[in-house]
Amino acid sequence: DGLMTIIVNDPANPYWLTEGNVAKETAEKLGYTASVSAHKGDTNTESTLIDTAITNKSVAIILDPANADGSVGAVKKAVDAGIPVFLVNAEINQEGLAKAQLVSNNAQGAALGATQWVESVGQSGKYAELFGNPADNNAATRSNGYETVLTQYPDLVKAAKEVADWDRTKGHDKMQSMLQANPDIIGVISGNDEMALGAIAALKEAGKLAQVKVGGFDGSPDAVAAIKAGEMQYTVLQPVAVFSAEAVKQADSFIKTGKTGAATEKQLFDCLLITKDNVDKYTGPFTLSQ
Amino acid sequence: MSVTNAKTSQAAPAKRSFDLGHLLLEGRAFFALIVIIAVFSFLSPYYFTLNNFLIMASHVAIFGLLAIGMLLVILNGGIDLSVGSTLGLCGVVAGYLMKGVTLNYFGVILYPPVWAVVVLTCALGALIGAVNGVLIAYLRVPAFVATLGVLYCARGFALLMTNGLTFNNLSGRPELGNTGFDWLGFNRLFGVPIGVLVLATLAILCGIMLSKSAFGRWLYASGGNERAADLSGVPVKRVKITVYVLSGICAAIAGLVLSSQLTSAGPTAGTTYELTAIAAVVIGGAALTGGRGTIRGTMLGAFVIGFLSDGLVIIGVSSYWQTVFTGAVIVLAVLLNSIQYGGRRAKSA
Amino acid sequence: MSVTNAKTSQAAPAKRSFDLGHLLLEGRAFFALIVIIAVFSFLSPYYFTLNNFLIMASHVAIFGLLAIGMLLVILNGGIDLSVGSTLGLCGVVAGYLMKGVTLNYFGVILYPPVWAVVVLTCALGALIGAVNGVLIAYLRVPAFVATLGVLYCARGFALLMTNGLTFNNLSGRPELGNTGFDWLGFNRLFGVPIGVLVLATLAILCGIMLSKSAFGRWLYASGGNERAADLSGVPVKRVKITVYVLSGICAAIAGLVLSSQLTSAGPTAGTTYELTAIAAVVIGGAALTGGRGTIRGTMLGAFVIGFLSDGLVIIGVSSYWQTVFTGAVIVLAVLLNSIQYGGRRAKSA
Amino acid sequence: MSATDQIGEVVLAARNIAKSYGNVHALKGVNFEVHRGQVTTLFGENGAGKSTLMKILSGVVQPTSGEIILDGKPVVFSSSSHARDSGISIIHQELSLAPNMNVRDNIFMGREIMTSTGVDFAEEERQTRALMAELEEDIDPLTLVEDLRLGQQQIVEIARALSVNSRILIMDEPTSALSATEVEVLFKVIRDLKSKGVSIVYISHHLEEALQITNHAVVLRDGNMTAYAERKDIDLEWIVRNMVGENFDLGTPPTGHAIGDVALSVENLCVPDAAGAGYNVVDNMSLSVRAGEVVCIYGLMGAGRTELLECVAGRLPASSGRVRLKGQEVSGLSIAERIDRGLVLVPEDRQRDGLVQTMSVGQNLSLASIGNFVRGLFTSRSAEQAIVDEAIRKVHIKTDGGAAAIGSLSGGNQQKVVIGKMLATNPEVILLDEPSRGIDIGAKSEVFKLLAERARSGLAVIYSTSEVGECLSIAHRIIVMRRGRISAEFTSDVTKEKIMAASGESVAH
Ligand SMILES: Nc1ncnc2c1ncn2[C@@H]1O[C@H](COP(=O)(O)OP(=O)(O)OP(=O)(O)O)[C@@H](O)[C@H]1O
Ligand SMILES: Nc1ncnc2c1ncn2[C@@H]1O[C@H](COP(=O)(O)OP(=O)(O)OP(=O)(O)O)[C@@H](O)[C@H]1O
Ligand SMILES: [Mg+2]
Ligand SMILES: [Mg+2]
Repeated sequence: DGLMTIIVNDPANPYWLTEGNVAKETAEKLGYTASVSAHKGDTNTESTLIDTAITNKSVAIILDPANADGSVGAVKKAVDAGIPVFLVNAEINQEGLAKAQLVSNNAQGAALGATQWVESVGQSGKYAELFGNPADNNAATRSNGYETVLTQYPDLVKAAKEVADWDRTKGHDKMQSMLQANPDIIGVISGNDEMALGAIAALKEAGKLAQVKVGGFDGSPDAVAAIKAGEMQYTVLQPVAVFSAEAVKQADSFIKTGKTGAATEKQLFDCLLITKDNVDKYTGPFTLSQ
Repeated sequence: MSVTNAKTSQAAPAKRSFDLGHLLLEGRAFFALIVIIAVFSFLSPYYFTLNNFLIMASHVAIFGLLAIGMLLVILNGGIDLSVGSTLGLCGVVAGYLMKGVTLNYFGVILYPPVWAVVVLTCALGALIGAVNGVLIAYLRVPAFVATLGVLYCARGFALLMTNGLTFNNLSGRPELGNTGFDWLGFNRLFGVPIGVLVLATLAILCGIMLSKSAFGRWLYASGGNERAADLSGVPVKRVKITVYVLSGICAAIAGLVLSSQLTSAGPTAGTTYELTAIAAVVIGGAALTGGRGTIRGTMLGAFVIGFLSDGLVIIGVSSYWQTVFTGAVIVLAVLLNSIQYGGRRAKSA
Repeated sequence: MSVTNAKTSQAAPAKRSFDLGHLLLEGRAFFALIVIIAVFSFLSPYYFTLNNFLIMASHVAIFGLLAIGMLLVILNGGIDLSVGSTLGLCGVVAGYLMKGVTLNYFGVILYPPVWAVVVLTCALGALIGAVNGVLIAYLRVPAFVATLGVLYCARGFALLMTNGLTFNNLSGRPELGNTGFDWLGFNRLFGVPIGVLVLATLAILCGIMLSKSAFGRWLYASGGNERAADLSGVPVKRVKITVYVLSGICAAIAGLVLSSQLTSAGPTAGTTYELTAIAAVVIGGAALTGGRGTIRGTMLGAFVIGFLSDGLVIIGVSSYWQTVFTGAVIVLAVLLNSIQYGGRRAKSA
Repeated sequence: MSATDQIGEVVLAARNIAKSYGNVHALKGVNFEVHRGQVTTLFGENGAGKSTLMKILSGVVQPTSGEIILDGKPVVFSSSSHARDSGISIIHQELSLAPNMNVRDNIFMGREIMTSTGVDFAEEERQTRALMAELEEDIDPLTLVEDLRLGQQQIVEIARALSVNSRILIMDEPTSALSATEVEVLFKVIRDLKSKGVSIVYISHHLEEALQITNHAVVLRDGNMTAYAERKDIDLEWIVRNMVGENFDLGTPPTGHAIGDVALSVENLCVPDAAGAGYNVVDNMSLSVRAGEVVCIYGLMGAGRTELLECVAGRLPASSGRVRLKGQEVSGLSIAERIDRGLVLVPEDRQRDGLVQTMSVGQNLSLASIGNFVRGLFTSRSAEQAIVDEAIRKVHIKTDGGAAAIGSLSGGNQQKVVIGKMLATNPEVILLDEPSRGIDIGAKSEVFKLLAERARSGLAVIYSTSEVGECLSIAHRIIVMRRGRISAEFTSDVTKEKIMAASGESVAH
């Protein structure tokens, strides 16, 4: 009964693909029709999609906002049209608009990852960081999280930091260039799995994968395969499958009862660590069975 | 290579082909639009509603504004790849101005009123256009390359200005006297979104300019045969620069409308919009070789693209298929177009 | 409009301008490259090392391969915006094939050996190129629009095929007899990455084709004056289609090299690479109007872009400034270029 | 010339050839024969269908109906290379060369000499040199075609056709850009070919020149063959009568009006070579024209007439000297400003410099005088219409009206549009660069009549020409240019021989 519009970032990335798919399945299970569309990071497209959702008389919108600042207007528009909006995966910089903001705890995840990274790599040496798209708040959040942990080890020196826009090819090319200036690094810490996988390909090619350890973030199937193969040390699983299902459930509850059932608007979902040890519990894309 | 020369001596007799061509041309884009509206109205109960048309029109406004500028450039035989970046940069600058300009030296923060922001932003768009124009008209850099370079530079500056971040909450504050920015994007006059009205006004102004003013005549003439226009006393370089300046201004206005619609301005706004604008112009029957094309056609082209993509979203087609359909529609529409001009330019292409 | 004809009556006496032009042309891109290498070697101790040059060359390989195909198309007076998408689609198809083709009807999974994957992928590239070619040569769609449409369609199909996912781990398995895919991207022959060798081989082959073969003459002729070439019995349509097919194959090879470098194939690979390829060709001295340009120049252009952007990374310039510099270099290089041809085509542009 | 040749056997014949483009019937059932070892000349006004017929004979276009008979057997040529392989080659009316390639590559375009390792450039170059020697031209095979003068390009075009060694050679206006000396060489080559049994079809608007070489004359009119005769039976008058139905002459200098003050004066004008080769194409020229006076500038190819006129009109920059219009200095003004002050140029190449193909006849006619019908911010439709109608009437343009597409007009009428466009600005001085190039004798005489008429009402006219005959028509004064300088100045009672001698041309007959 009713259409639930799900707007994700870019289904050309398995992370957002899972986000959309899980939300859609959950919505259909609950008896809604669901349509998934993608704004690909463009706030204008996002705004267009929100308009369409309004036109389509959606009962709720599940939105992965394109931009913490830039998406506020679009959300406001939906809210003004009387459609409850549930944000997943990323926040907007204004509270009280969306009914709920369900995001993974990036800071916690980053700390988790960095701690594991130190364990895998060691406490001294030079390392490099791959930074996500600066327009995305998560890039900074994760980087700061890494920073907080890693600066506790004075012998770890950040030799280079490059923006690779969450992209695998860019991760690969920038890694190769960084290796030129810093051939003696011992580890790479990456803002997401795609960039990490690019770095791994570059290191493999340079024959340096044995001495340079790489850690990722997201928990994508590719990264999990790389962990299985021993190429990546760990990845931080964002519980995207969990919170996107949860967002739909809260939307359902809100439609039926007027309450989301959650205590606060902002809800943080803790990230989980995937390493060699627990990689077998990874049962589906972005799901780790406990 | 060349379009003109002796081929013409073999062209078909006047009147007939002229009128028929026009009919086909207008008919074609119009026909496509009707088909699109009919199909989607059939597929979704929400498509064929006044409100949806207004919403869709306000989406079209952004591309439509870019397409108007692009049409002028294409009529002149050029191309402007920088419009998307200009849109982004102008949006960001507008955002920056709305947020207040800190003059360190004087220790004050200036909050320019909205009209000043609009004027300054348009001036910036004009400046970027002038850079394009000078590169192309005086330094003889091919339009494709000059505007490609400016595309990168403008985008880079937008990113540098904001450090990749987005300016938010541009509605201004009453106590600073700079409210009203979101009026452009949010309000409606007589029930029509302001963005759509801006588009309509600009389209009508440009239409009149093209068909009535001396400048319009110069534009068509120098697009059709620059050398002949030059020898007939048309100031071809001035026309060329003006055209890029106007395109820059259109992009700036599009940037203003977009950022006021979103009440935020991001540095990556407008990426690849140039391609959509070009597609709209070409679907609308303009020839990339210059000298042929109308505002009416371009507007139809923009509406075809906009109504198609919104329709696909409304009926819930996957975004992958949307990409495929967009490509197919561009090729199909232009296929018809080249059948139209085909006879005339059989061998030249 | 036209390039040819009576302008010539004012051109300089033969020999002199020919040699001077060539010198300037080659000198220019070469000069830019030397400056880039010198500046970055000065700024970073790691830049001027053999290994770094090899790594940078392997980055250049991807763009360079696209640029070779693009050069052929541009020599013919066309443009191919679809190369980036073709690269993406071909990479994905290669990945799909490496992962094994399930034939449901027979209930078997086929694991084609690497050579078969390479051949099939190139065939796909050729097919996409042929679609472009037929649209342009026979259906007379302007090259810009036809390849723009194909750009969208190819990208859409790549996304549909993979459902947005990336094919990973393409190294194959010994027991299936399909190992060796990563050889292309990972191994080195005589210390040189295979990708670079592939680029060098293709560049040399194309260079010979352009300068020695009848096809090369036909290409220059039909790019310089299509009607004249047609009247002289040059099969212009066949040349045109072949050129797009070759461009498609180059893109497919680039897709293979890229996905073997990454040992994975994603559907969005290659987005906007077409612009870089065009920039390389133009910096290398080719004219977008067709008929002028060399492989040597194009390779220099590709190296200028590649060495510049890698250098900026190595000395740690922010990615925003990288964008600005890229734009500036494109415009500057082509400014020199248009000064070169300027005298000849002053008024025509 | 030798009118005594026997009628050779027919090697190629067109039977009942018709060709229509849409509802334009370019050819309406033409019979045409080519005789072995002889020259057949095709006469006809613009648009009579000459080129179309030749294109059909050489396989470039296919006839709508009718057949081609080669050596007594019907053939169908599917393409120009097919016809070439059957021994028929053609020099096209419009240059068809690739400007970006060198002379050698242009000559062998589409039929490269191959060895196992690729194109045999050495052999091609050798043959090219041989051809150039035969044509007595000093053109290096490795020169880019765009660096050649128009006439040299035409030589390359001719060389290409000769290089095929075909049995039948079609020449569609091969001499339109050649000087008399070069024409002489070409005629020598043609006689040579004839003696080798090559059959030649020749088309030219230079009637006297063509009469020198031809054995047979065929006249086309409106897509029909209207006359055929052998050389011994024809003269100039016969051709003109059959071509246009009456005898045309180019008129006489207008008299009976007062010649006014000096309208334009050029003083010590120098125009440097565009490519910076160091010499002046126009070298210290001075001349003046009075209101109501008609001045003709005669010269050979490369004499610098085009540069002189383009410089006076503001198209080319001068390195020194002045141009005064009614005593007022105009150097430094833009083209537009000069037009405003009454100084206009009708360019040499109407397709490239004169017409905007994408615009209608009316829009082309009014292009240079937009200022005259702008009312306030906008153009006035009725004012424009008035200007257009007047121009069409005064210049006698044959058209359906201002809205017709420019491409629908015949060459002569297109030329009149360019002239009409400039006259519509009400100029004081009009410069015309070869106003008669490529138009038929009927159109030519109309153009000259028009100019004479305008001169009578006070317009100062300067026109350039490459045909001596045209100097002796309406000009009060004839200025001969040679290498950028004035080599002689005559009044209208001079003889052709004197003019040609002053231009540096060898007087051949
Ligand atoms: N491709 C074409 N399409 C339409 N009409 C054509 C075409 N080619 C020729 N014509 C028409 O056919 C007629 C004959 O043209 P053609 O070129 O044969 O004349 P011509 O006798 O060679 O004239 P000129 O002396 O100017 O060269 C003209 O009316 C021309 O407009
Ligand atoms: N003194 C000279 N020495 C060598 N070349 C010359 C000289 N004077 C002129 N030229 C060449 O002649 C060319 C001028 O030819 P152009 O065709 O413009 O002259 P023109 O008199 O207008 O002839 P036409 O109108 O018959 O073509 C220039 O390109 C120049 O290279
Ligand atoms: Mg002809
Ligand atoms: Mg001349």
